[in-house]
Amino acid sequence: MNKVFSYADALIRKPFHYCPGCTHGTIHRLIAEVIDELGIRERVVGISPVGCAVFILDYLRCDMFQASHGRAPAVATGAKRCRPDLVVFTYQGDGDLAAIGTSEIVHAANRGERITVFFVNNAVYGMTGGQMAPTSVPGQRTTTTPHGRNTETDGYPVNMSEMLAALHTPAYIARVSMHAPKEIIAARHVVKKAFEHQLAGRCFSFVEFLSTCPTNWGMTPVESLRWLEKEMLPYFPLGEIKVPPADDTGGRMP
Amino acid sequence: MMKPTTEILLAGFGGHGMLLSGRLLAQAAMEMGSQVSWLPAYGPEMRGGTANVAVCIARDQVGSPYVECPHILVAMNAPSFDKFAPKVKPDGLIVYNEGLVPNPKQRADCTALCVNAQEVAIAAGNIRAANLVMLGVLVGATELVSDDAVIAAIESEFAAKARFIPVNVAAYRAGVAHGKDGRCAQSA
Amino acid sequence: MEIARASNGTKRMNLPLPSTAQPPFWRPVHSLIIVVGNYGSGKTEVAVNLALQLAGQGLRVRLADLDVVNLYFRSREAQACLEAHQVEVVVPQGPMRYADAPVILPQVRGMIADPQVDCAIFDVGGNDVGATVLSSLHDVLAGTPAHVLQVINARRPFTSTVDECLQMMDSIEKSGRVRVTELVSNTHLLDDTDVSHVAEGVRLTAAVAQARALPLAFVTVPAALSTCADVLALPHPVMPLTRRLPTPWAPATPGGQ
Amino acid sequence: MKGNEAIAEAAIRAGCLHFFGYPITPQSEIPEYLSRRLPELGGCYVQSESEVATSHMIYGAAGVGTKVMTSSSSPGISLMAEGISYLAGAELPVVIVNIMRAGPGLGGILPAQSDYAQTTRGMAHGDFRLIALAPASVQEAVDLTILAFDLAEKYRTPVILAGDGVIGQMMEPVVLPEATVGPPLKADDWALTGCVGRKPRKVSSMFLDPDELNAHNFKLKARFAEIARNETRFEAYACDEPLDLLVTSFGISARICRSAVDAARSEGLKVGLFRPITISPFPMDALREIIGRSQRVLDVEMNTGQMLHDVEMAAQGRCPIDFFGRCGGLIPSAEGILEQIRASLAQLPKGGVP
Repeated sequence: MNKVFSYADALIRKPFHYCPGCTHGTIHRLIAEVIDELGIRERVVGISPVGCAVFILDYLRCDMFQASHGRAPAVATGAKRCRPDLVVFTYQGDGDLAAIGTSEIVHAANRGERITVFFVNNAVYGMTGGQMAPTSVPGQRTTTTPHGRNTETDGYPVNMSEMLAALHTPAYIARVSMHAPKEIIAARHVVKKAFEHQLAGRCFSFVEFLSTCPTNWGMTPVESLRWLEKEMLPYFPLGEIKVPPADDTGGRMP
Repeated sequence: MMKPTTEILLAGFGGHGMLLSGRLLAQAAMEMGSQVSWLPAYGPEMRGGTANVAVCIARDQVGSPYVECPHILVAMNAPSFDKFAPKVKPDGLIVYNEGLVPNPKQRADCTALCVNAQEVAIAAGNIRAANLVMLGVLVGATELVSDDAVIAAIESEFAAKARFIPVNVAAYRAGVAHGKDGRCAQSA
Repeated sequence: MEIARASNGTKRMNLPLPSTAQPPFWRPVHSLIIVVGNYGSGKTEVAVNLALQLAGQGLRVRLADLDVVNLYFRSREAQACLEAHQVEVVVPQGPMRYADAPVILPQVRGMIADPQVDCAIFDVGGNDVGATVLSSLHDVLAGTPAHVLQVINARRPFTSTVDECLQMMDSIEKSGRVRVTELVSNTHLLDDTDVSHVAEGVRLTAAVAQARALPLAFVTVPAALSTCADVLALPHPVMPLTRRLPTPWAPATPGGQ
Repeated sequence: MKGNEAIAEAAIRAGCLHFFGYPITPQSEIPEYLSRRLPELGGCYVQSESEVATSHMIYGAAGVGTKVMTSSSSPGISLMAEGISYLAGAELPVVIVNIMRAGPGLGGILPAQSDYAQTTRGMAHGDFRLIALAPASVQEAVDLTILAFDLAEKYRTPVILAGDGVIGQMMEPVVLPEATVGPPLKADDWALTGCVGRKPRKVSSMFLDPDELNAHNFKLKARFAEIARNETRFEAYACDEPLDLLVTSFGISARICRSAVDAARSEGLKVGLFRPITISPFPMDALREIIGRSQRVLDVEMNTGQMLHDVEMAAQGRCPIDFFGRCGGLIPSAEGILEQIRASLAQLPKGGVP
């Protein structure tokens, strides 16, 4: 009989607490599968954020930090600088990375820290109850934008990937989406590339996942995937935004 | 006889090099086996404002490194003289630069020595060595430390810029000569 | 067994007994009861007391804590009491129980049409914000008949007039994609409640009910007042209410554990 | 050596090869010195984007089992409060140097002892206390820096070295320990080093279950009580005999008090000096014993009276306590303190010790 599904070894076998239709669980699994594929589980140190995904440290079978809100890139800097042999990644949401932690992410990227950042953008503050995120789209209704995000007073969604790509140092920046199986398969390739750049000693790799929050969006799982596709993609174009030049062999660090 | 702790205040404009003079003095005293402390009044006036440094030299432990009323004042310019001369302890010593302190208000209960530090420094080869002239006058007059110890400190300080050693040593020696013969003494 | 139907909205209960042994007062016609209302209206106390009442009637009751908005005073805090009375409680377990995260368990969807359950009660968070979570369940809720009870406490801000209560109803219905089917009068001032507060609440709730042509399902009354003559004279079903989420400084409620 | 440089070199001698920091007067010589030395030694120096980030960089560094230090001055330490709380909660050994300046707010850059209360009462949100060491000379700054690393490792806690602008800027001769770099941090049983052949670990301050967090906080409290039993340090100078006046002071102001006490004793006055070296945990019992045989106490600080509360706790109302403080960057002079000593003694009832 063909085996069609198995747990990733790097994933602890327990049910996710995430709401039905939330894509955190899928993203966890992609990361775990790639960790297995690259055979790096025993070298990985992950850093969980504040937010719903803080519990990633209960789901991955590797050494994990819990970090303060927005500071994961600083924690990663400390860990990687002191132990360059470790494979260090952070897992951060939009409030964490694109609001309170903008300073840390920009400077970690600019210093070229040899870390990998997974940025989960679901355009809303999930944990605190559905308030506006820096990445909420214009017109999006949240508990703090009851009449929809007003670009006059709240500005436009922050395009973190494009912002970071404007810096000279980062090696790899890509945006993927979780709204369709095809996109999820593409995301898995990108996760793998991001880790491979770190393993090659290249500076700073970054993957932005467009994700859902059915509970706070007030949508069924299927509706939320459609909403992501229809409302978020126009503001957050998918693809590899920055890749290392062809002659960059990296390798300044093991 | 040397007091248990000798408190010296060296003051001037930032850039005059009084902090350096103090460091050379402390270094020389330390090498000669004394306990020393060197405490700069640091601040935004690092360049151009008033800068002063307290040096304490003791046989045993230095107590407070902070000097309010020094035994000895070395004043490079008028603001420094005006600010600190009234605080010098009775029977203290005030060394001042007559080139930049045109109208000194003398203390009746202190010894004063003056020198035109810039002129002496120019004669020694570089006007910027005026701080070494002042240090020389102090050491020449008090013999707090030996010339050898000061010159060793100068050589160590300028080890990376050895070409500056001769002019600094020359300026220092010129200062010592002034200090020793006390020609400029204006004791009241 | 005499049963008062909520839908007639007028049948008066006979309540001569001590509060711990109240006779059954209300049997739902649908197996799903959704409790909504504004912040602090007393949804959770109503949901918990209702669950205990129905379980006392021999029904198999399961209560889900869907309050993802406010970490404090959630029905999960009455879990031990509920379970002691054979009410199943669906809340995250372990440390997640205390997490400030909007955790909607997959079991919540599962319990909506579970034949093992006579009565599924959803304790929803406050206002339209709390009701948003119902919208994420819209695919399963849309085809399921349910009692949607709006709890009204006339002594709370934003629900002290008929218009405010109607606005609250509209916003909850919009964000949750549900229709309120019945009203519950739950006006109280905690331990300072007296009969006049109950009467004030009934007047308001009845007026709201009239404005939308909805039935008033029942009136809650602090257990200690439930045998007062004025209460007995109310033309509505009465649910004696014992606080199951006591404030930390209150002495332990008898039967609370 | 200059105090700041001496602290930096002492850290290297203690085995600290990793430093994360942000410049601020009057401690900038520490990052400047280490940015030159650490890369030579195979370690790292990282200039962070802010003190907030710094405090989390050392969290990451200590979490992977590295001896690590940062330094700052008062406003920067406030920015580190967030990370310090996480470090305490996750029980990570780090050394944090605070070369205090005058506050509040931007205040001034001159020396002060303005952060005693902040330093000794936990420093940040949550429920914890830290070890804090207050040197009174450059030599002691060296010795206490090395001790700080030992204590941090032994008790798995952040340790604060609480100096001030004078200590940082002053130059004094120092004897440094052997030029050998100290041993690496012993962290085999908790650090995140990659889970080779063992179960994965977590470094976290998250305890959602109230019972667990309750137990965790009381565990930290018990550890601090153990530290108080084993590690409390103080200097009692000229305190052997019954005293007419006991002067209490810490850090550099205690050093100045010592000169004043010497001067007073040379006049035949019965005056002693008590100086806590661990300002946290505070040497409460030792001070209480000496106050028990003193007529009066004079507390001297470079603030408006912060350690004063600990001195009052030690005294338990047994004798009057005077306070003499200068702040804003002013330094009390030995002459000024001597005057205060005379004034305090003048308050004593005639006839001396009853």
